[in-house]
Amino acid sequence: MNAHSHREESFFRKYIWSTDHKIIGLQYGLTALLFLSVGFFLMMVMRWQLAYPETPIPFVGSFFGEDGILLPEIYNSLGAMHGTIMIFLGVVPLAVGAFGNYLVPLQIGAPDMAFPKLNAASYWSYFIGGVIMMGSFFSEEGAARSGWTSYPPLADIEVGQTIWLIGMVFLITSSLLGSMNIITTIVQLRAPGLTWRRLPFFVWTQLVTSFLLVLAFPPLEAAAVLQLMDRVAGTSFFLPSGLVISGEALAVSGGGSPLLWQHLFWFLAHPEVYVLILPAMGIVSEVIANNTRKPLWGYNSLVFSVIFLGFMSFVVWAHHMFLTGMGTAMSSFFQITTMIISIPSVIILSALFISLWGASIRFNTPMLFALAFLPMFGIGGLTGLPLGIAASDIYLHDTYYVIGHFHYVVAPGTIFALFAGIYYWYPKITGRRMNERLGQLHFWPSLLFMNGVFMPMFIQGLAGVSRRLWDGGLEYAHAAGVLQWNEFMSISAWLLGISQIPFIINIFFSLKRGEKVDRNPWEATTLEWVAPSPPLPHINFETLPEVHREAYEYSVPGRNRDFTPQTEPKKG
Amino acid sequence: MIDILRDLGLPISISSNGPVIDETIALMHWLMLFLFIGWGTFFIVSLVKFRKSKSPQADYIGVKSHISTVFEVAVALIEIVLLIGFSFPIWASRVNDVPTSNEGIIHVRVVAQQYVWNIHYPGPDGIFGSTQSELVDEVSNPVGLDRSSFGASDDFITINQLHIPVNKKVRIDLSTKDVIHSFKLPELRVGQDAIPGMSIPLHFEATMTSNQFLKKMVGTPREGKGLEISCAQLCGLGHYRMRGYLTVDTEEEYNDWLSLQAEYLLEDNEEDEWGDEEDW
Amino acid sequence: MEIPYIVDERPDTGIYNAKLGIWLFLASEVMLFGGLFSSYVFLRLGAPVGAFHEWGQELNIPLATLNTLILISSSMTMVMSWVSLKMNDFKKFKLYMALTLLCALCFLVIKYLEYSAKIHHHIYPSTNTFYAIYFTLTGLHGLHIIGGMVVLFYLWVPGSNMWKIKPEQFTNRIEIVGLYWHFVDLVWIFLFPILYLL
Amino acid sequence: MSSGDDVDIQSHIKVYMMVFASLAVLTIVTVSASYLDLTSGEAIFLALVIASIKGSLVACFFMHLISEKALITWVLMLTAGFFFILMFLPMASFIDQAQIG
Ligand code: HEA
Ligand code: HEA
Ligand code: CUA
Ligand SMILES: [Cu+2]
Repeated sequence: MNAHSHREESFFRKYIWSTDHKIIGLQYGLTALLFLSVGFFLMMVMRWQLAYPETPIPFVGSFFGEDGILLPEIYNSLGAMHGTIMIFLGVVPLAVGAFGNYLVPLQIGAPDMAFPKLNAASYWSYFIGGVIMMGSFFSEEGAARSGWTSYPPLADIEVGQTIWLIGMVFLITSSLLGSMNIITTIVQLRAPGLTWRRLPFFVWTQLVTSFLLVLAFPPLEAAAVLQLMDRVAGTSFFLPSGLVISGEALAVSGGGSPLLWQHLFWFLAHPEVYVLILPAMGIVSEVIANNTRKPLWGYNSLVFSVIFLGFMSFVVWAHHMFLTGMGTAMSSFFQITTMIISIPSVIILSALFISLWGASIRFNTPMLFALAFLPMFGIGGLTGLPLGIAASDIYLHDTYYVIGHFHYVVAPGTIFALFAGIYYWYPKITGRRMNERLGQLHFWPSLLFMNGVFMPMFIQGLAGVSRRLWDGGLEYAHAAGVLQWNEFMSISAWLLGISQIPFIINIFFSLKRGEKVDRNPWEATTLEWVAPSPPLPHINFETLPEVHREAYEYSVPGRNRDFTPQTEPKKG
Repeated sequence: MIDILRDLGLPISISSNGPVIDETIALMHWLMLFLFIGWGTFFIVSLVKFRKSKSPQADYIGVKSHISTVFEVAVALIEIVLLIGFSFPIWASRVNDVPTSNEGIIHVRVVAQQYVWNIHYPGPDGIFGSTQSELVDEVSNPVGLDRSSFGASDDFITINQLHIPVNKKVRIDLSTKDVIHSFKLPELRVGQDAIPGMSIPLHFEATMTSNQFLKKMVGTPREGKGLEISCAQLCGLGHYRMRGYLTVDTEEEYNDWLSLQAEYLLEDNEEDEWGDEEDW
Repeated sequence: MEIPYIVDERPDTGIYNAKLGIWLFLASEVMLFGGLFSSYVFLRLGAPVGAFHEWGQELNIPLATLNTLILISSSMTMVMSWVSLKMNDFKKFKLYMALTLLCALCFLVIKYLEYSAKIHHHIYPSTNTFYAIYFTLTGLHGLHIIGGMVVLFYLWVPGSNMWKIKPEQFTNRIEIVGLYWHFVDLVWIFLFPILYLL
Repeated sequence: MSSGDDVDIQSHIKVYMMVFASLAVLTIVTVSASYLDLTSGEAIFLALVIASIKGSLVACFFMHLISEKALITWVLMLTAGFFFILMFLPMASFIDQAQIG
């Protein structure tokens, strides 16, 4: 594979069908950022309808209907696709595909991923899946409109779902290939001396995340195949007998169960939410360790907690299904596991907080985003608890409270962590630092408006407003007292969009004009900073690094510098 | 706490199972607040105290004590208390206390379908006639009631109009004709998904009539708008308008309403079964 | 810098990269078929008592038994082709690979006969939940066979040049594809009783 | 590749032969057993036991799991654990849900 690393490669070989993990990582990253913008764009359109129901959408209205008013069915499409795009095409590819690909080999001192061709295949499978998903908007039937959860029987009978399922199969394949590659890389290609206890925490989170993907995605693939059969071959895996749709008896054999889908779906989708959060935690830990200039507090308990978290995430899925008619045994079991799984999260967060004590904190942009992650994830995580307690979930299930809960963990949580990562590793990728002032201009408004969008959701949720309502609750009397928030949230969302402009400018501006830096601008200890910036094509390091110390030797007493790279040999 | 949550939007609860659920929600939020403020204070103090200009040299060890472990154990203990003390009993009562005999209770069937709630009352004999999906006719027979079956002759079906008497146990058997819906009475803290192919029982008891409720709402944005059934699960393009009306009557009002329905049935005038849209 | 441990084992884990890779892949396959098996259980429990047994009576047990034996044989020849490489006997390797492919082909032909008999009797996936899961499981398994055949064929003819240049890596490749092939056999070992016999 | 000497391999081949024979025999056994007059519970149990034996034979010998490195064993044990969760819980759910509906 690396035989041609010294040869000149054609443009196509170098940037398109590349097998270099760094190029693939960048491909993943750019595509995912693009999809994030698309997902966000859909949401900004939906927020117009929620704020000003049944008024024509400005600027882009003509895409969505003759008179520019968002129809309910289109609203449902946009909602389902917002969820799908954000999760499967945005955050997972960015967190695992981009960050995992780019950084894991560097952090473990490997020349490339274990299977470079598979790596490229994984990206292209993702790309095809993305194209199929996007294409569904322009197909005759339109995009899927049964929520990202695709509950049958609705999903079995609604238009657009077939394309969604086919797209999902590609995305699942991509994730499977990618995560097998990451696991193998971590296990097999660690540099000499890099023992498990010396592994940077980020690598640990990638390892656990990849295991989640390998083992949890296939049941969803199975479910997708079954739903595809229902739609294409007329089977009734998810359709019981005796359904009457719009006055017509549904002509199927029946005998299936809609709950089967829910079980298989959530068997994936709960581990999936930890796939969204664990890499984010990894990134945040790296940034915090570096900018507090001290080791992470409780490395062992952090590692133990992510492993335990990963393990437990397979046995909590039915907390999404409390209201499906569950008996006492099942509901008690899943409540207990849900409460158990919250403990390692608390431990991880605590360890990160405690790491701050006694530090010497540098408030640069990556650190700001990483610090903001902590309380924001805290809010999201804490509001998960009343949902995990079945008694309170009776009231809160499928209200905006749930929407608020998970947006706090994914948007100001994961997205902020990813921003932190981009600012932090940008110098490694380009050899230039991103602009601090623009970074601050990105951070502060983003923090403000994120809360502006999502905080009122808890209020609406407490009032009992259901999610996925086209008119934002106008129809319902119990929503009357909290409707005024809709406009507030929408305006916050649009301002949040505007706040991203400095970021986009920063990315392109710094490519040419950013301050030039050497290979270790943040004075960090882990291996990626030993490589040149950017790392050498295909081989990363000039010589194979050898590891002599733990990952975070910052401010060790008695040393003349406040950091000691992992490669520095121990004396005598 | 419950007052704070009320101010934030939580509606008053008007059912016998509401208070325990509210209590659980309140306790959960106490726990959350406690954790958030505790950690938040630590967080802010650390940020201020250990900024670079004030603390140029980091301390390699940092926190030595393991007080956080105590803290974590405390969180775990509180969670256990919440589970065993509140959630398990509430759930057990939800699942196991479903009234099995029709003595002294109101028993109705609710059949959801895309964008309406069909309410099936057993009539004076208290016996539901059997239903078949083949008999469904959207206009004249939305639930597919077999009029010739045992006990069916006095059954009546309303659309989107659920009437129940106050202070009386109500049992509802929830099912659906097409896709998944979710039957939610926000003020009564009742919620249950309607799953195709299943009939799921649920039970509750209202403690306040609609009229009393409306009086309480005077002066709030809710003024003049009564109780309702909302659909909490995406069920298609009309999900947002799948709203039913719940009326909690006094015993007399309820009986009057029942006899009115019986009269309608005698007149065999299907049109009149349709409730007046805006009438709560 | 080459990627390490493509051919040799890493000392502390004792395996080479592709070995871990294939096992992870098989782990995901276990979960894929696991999802379908658990759907089978779910549907079987949901069907009227005895209905699955009743519906399954239409299936042709002798043909399926034959197919089981064929697939077991192909596993045998597969492992023999790997052993042949280990003993540096390239000719025998070719022979055993050919036999493996032949077995796979027989399996598919019999599968085709079974399917067409069903369709002839107007039995489709939509007939009832048993046939739904029957066609899905055997269909997916069949796709795995076809996929395996493509790889086997590649290694049998065009890919076998590698033997001359990098014999060790080639032997590893055969071991890897063998693991996959045995797994497909293993899945069938479970499919056979639950679909045909119960 | 830790290739052993020829004698070693010869004995391997013998093992493979025996495994192959057992698999064939067990196939016949399981088919014949299905014609026995068993209750459905017994039949399911018997068929699954035989299938598990056959499966283990394939896994242990053809896939040489029996002499595989610890790492792989761990990965597979993890998978097996999740596989059983996957198999068990839809059933548990079914029983639980049947109780009330
Ligand atoms: C990254 C994603 C992510 C994460 C990490 C979580 C974490 C958790 N989630 Fe969430 N969840 C989702 C994403 C996520 N969730 C999504 C997407 C949905 C909706 C899906 C849909 O229906 O569409 C959902 C829905 C959902 C439900 C179903 C609700 C319903 O539909 O009725 C439940 C119920 O139990 C739940 C529970 C939990 C719990 C207990 C945690 C726990 O792991 C949380 C543990 C964390 C903590 C306990 C916080 C610890 C922090 C501190 C103690 C410090 C705090 C203080 C300061 C910072 C100052 N979640
Ligand atoms: C990872 C997951 C994720 C993320 C990040 C988001 C982000 C956001 N979401 Fe979303 N959302 C979901 C997952 C996510 N969401 C899911 C699963 C649902 C449920 C769907 C369903 O019901 O089925 C949902 C539903 C949902 C609803 C409810 C709709 C309804 O029920 O009717 C709302 C309402 O306001 C909403 C709003 C937002 C907003 C304002 C953001 C904002 O925070 C967006 C922030 C994003 C950005 C700031 C983009 C940053 C990108 C860039 C800056 C790109 C730069 C580009 C280049 C350099 C090229 N979301
Ligand atoms: Cu019915 Cu939503
Ligand atoms: Cu969950």
